[in-house]
Amino acid sequence: MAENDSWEPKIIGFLCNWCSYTGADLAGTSRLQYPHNIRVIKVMCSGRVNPQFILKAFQEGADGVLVSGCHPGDCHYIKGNYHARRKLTLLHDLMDYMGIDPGRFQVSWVSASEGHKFAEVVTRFTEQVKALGPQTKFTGGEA
Amino acid sequence: MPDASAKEAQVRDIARRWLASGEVRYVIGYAAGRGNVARAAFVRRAGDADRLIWNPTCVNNLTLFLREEMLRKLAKGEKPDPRPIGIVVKPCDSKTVVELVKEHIVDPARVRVIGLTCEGVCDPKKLVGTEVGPHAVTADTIADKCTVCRLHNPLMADEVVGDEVPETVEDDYSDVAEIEAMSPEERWAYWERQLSRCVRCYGCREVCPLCYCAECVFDREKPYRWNERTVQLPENLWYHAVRAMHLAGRCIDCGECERVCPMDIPIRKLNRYLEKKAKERYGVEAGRSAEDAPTFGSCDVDDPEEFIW
Amino acid sequence: MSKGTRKRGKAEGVGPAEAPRPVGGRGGPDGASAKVHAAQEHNVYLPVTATVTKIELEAGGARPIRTFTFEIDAPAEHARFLHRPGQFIIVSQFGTGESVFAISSFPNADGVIQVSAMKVGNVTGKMHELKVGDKVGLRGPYGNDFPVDAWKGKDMVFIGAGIGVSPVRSVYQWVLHPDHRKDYGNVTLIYGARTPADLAYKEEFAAIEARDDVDLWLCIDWAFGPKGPIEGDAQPGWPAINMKAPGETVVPEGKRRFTCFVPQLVEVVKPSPENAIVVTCGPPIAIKFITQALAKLGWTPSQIYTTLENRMKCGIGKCGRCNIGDIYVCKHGPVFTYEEVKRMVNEF
Amino acid sequence: MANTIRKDRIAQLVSRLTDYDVYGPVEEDGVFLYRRVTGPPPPGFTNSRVPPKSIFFPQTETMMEFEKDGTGHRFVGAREPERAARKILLLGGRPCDVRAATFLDRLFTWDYIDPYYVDKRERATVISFTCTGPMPNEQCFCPSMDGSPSGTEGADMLWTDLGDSYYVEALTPKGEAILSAGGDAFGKAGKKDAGAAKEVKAAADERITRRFDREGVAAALECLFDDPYWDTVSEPCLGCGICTLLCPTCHCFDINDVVRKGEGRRERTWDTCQAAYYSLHASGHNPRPGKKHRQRNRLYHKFLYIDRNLGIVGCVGCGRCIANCPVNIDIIEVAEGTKTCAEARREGAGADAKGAA
Repeated sequence: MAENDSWEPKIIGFLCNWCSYTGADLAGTSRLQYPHNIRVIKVMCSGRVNPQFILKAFQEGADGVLVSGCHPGDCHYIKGNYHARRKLTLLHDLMDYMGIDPGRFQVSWVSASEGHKFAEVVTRFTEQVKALGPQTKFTGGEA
Repeated sequence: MPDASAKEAQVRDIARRWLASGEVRYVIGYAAGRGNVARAAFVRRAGDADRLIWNPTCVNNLTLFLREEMLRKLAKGEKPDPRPIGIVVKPCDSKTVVELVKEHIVDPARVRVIGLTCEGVCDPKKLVGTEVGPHAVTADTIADKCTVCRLHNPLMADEVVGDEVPETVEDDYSDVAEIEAMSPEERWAYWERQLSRCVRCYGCREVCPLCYCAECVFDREKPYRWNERTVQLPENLWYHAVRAMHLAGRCIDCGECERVCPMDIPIRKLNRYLEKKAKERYGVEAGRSAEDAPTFGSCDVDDPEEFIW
Repeated sequence: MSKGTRKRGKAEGVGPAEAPRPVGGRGGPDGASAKVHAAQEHNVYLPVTATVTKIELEAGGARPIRTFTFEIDAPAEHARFLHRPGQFIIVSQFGTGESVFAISSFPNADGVIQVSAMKVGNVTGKMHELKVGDKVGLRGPYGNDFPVDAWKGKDMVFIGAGIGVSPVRSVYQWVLHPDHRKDYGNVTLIYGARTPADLAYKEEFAAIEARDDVDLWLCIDWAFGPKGPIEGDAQPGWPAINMKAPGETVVPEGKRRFTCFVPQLVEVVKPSPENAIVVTCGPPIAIKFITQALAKLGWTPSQIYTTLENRMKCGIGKCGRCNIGDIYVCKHGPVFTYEEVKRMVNEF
Repeated sequence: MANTIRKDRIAQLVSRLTDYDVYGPVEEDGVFLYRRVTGPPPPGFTNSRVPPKSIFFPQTETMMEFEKDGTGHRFVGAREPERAARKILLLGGRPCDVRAATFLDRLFTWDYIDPYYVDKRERATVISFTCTGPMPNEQCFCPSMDGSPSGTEGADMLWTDLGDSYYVEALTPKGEAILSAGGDAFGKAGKKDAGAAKEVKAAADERITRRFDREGVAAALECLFDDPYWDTVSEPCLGCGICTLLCPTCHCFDINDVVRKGEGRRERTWDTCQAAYYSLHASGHNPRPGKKHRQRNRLYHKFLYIDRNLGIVGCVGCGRCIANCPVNIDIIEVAEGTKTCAEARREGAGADAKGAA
């Protein structure tokens, strides 16, 4: 746990180009307040997110990783988010099994019109990661 | 237990016949090795067929060499030889052939399979320190993978050696359940201890018949090293997590990774957990039929998603 | 000249580079090494910081070549970096890694080191993003060197192809230096690149061309069609040689620029092997054809000097990977006679 | 002159060695490894999986840390991390592994001093244990490599298990220093102890059954470089790094820069000649592209190259590569096989010559 109250988690967000990224944009243009901890990487589809991207983000020092894509059925590429769902669910399971705080990894579906949901997801996830404290298992640093 | 030497004679007969008629280029089978592990043998002449053996030390999965041959680039000036490769497989190994066919690595027309029925083989690690010689499969010597094996008859075999063996009990994944029952802290402590030992010899990767990328992510240098060569827990953890993910829904539990591990890391416990989860969540099972869709190459609108917001 | 008897120049620098080293993998760890140990107080792996003072683009394209001039920051370290022609240096891009380069500059004690680098890997990729004033790390110089003192009184022929000219450059600069020029006979320089734009060290070659004590020959590659090289001038001002029989090309008086490959130009120039030495560097395939062309002219392999390269990490014979048989390129090389190269196992 | 130490006094000895970081074999999930210890080695310890070379030459070692410029984002220099000053004690090396360290000494001081290795070596005192209990086992062949299960080469002390106590021989001043630091933890050895130790040593020699007839291997290798023999022996090879990483004499390493969370360091890690990337040029060319080239290089390096360069053979007969090879490749078989092969080639060539005549 972070002793220091000033510690702020670093969160990497992989957002799909067609829905969640636009949703994040909408949250911004609507001037919705959400924590600034998230650093966004735009991907063309949540299906592009290879599980090793997530583990790599942890290794490079991320405290939490969020993947967000279109709602099931809305994928621009028809099935990309379904594929993402399978891979990422198993990764989430594996993290749990290995005792690597699965709470640091989250997937959400946010459509282009859901600026509010995006702000909510980021707020909730940031709080969740904050409660877990700094991530050290993949970086080898001291907590 | 059926007589191993009768099966051995049959394997030799088939290999001899295939090689004599020239219908296969060569036969990959087992030969006597030093100590208590059989060795891979590449038999090219009918006269050498008697080098082949079959006994409970034949623990290795030879399909790795089949895959290697299928992906091999022809040498300069070498003419392609259309004749198939003969291979000796146990039922578990035959699942690898199925999986490789499913993944379009092995063309079924380019392989001839001698499938053995099997009721288990010995774990060479359990034989360390014992006399070298023919060992029986007993409760003390049986390989762990064999105690949970449901498949005793080979799939996709051109010739089956041995009488059909009835299927045994369903795998209950009790080894995985043991870890699942732990608290998150205990689970971390367990894997921390196991993976800290890893020396990253990449034996588990090299021996895996299903690890066949032309350039492995762990070897890539350009434009970016995905995983540092540092042999410390963070990198070891990354290696094992990514390796397990790459085999999720594909691993057929031949147990080779765990067998070869010089540091005795329980690698199968990772693979089997994902195998179990893939089965529970998506009803998929690797190595069942070449007609199945690959786990990550398919999806269902009703796939569970309870952790997703 | 046989293995192990090659004469060394008197030690002019300090540090490990100047100790007599076993050549050709037949030396032991004793004797010579004791002296080295005494001289080595610093950590051999620790690079010193140097500043980029000049960057010149030598050739463009997907794999550009740039020449970098580095100046070592701490004056106290300058003397340690006094090299002999042919030695190499290891350049650090802190945070990316190290890469090995032949030193292409004239040996000096001013702490100035030049290398020419082609952009092929991670480190060279980063190097090509450097700007003047940026910091790099340097360690070395390592390896053996060209026996320039033993060559005194001989005619010198330098042959370079593409970026391979850079190790040759340190030697011809040595030979052409006013202090040394009188020690050597006729000097011939043969150099080629793909196009006129790819010719490296343009200003320097212009200056050399103006000298009357050097015979400079340049060539550019044939234009390529679907069936290979096309006969004819690749560029105006670069007349084609006799493609079928290079040796029969009629050289117009004073003409020194041609369209052809470097090995063909060697046949055109016809350097005499009489009391002469060739120094040639370049891609292995070019070396192979250059030595074949030289053989036709009567050169023996022991008269031909070249440098080899292999993947290296430590540069001092410890990390293992650069061996060709029992020869460590980093330690016994990188300078070898073609006779030595021919004796090596076939592992290039 | 010799001494003894009762097994129940070893913990006391260790507690008196306050200047030393003590390393010894421990069993972890069935695998013996060298770790920091406070007491005696476990009874019946075998050869560790990873040899104790890791104490002097860790698998991963930070060579230097990078310094940043004023902006805090760019690295502009390198500095060596502070070296540890404490002495090191290896309590429980097997004679083969300890002997292997003397090979590494030659390599790491070959013309250039490797400061990281040499520093740790100079700080270290090594206590070898005569092989007893499960050792030597069926894999061991140290006598064939000029070693012995009670060999002292490279050791500062040799301890021989006499049941309740060890027979202690101090071999160097560093060993003497342990004796004086231990004080009354050690006792004087009597004639009986000396006799018993002699018997234990002789029994260890007796138990070694594997033999490696090295005579003629180097000569055979000289003429087999381009032989198809290497295709045959490397056919089952996986190309993993087990044989080299677990070898007490293998010393190849890789140097890489690692940047994590804005901090950069240069570190070295063990490398293996069995990996394709080991010799891969940046241009994509690889002088040793196949398994057969890489395995051939391993054999040649051990039995020919290192001998030519440093006058030693790169094997001490610990048997690790044989015991742990996933595909049962046996270095003795492969090396001895070269002799038969070379012989066959010579005969073949002789026959050809006769045929031509």
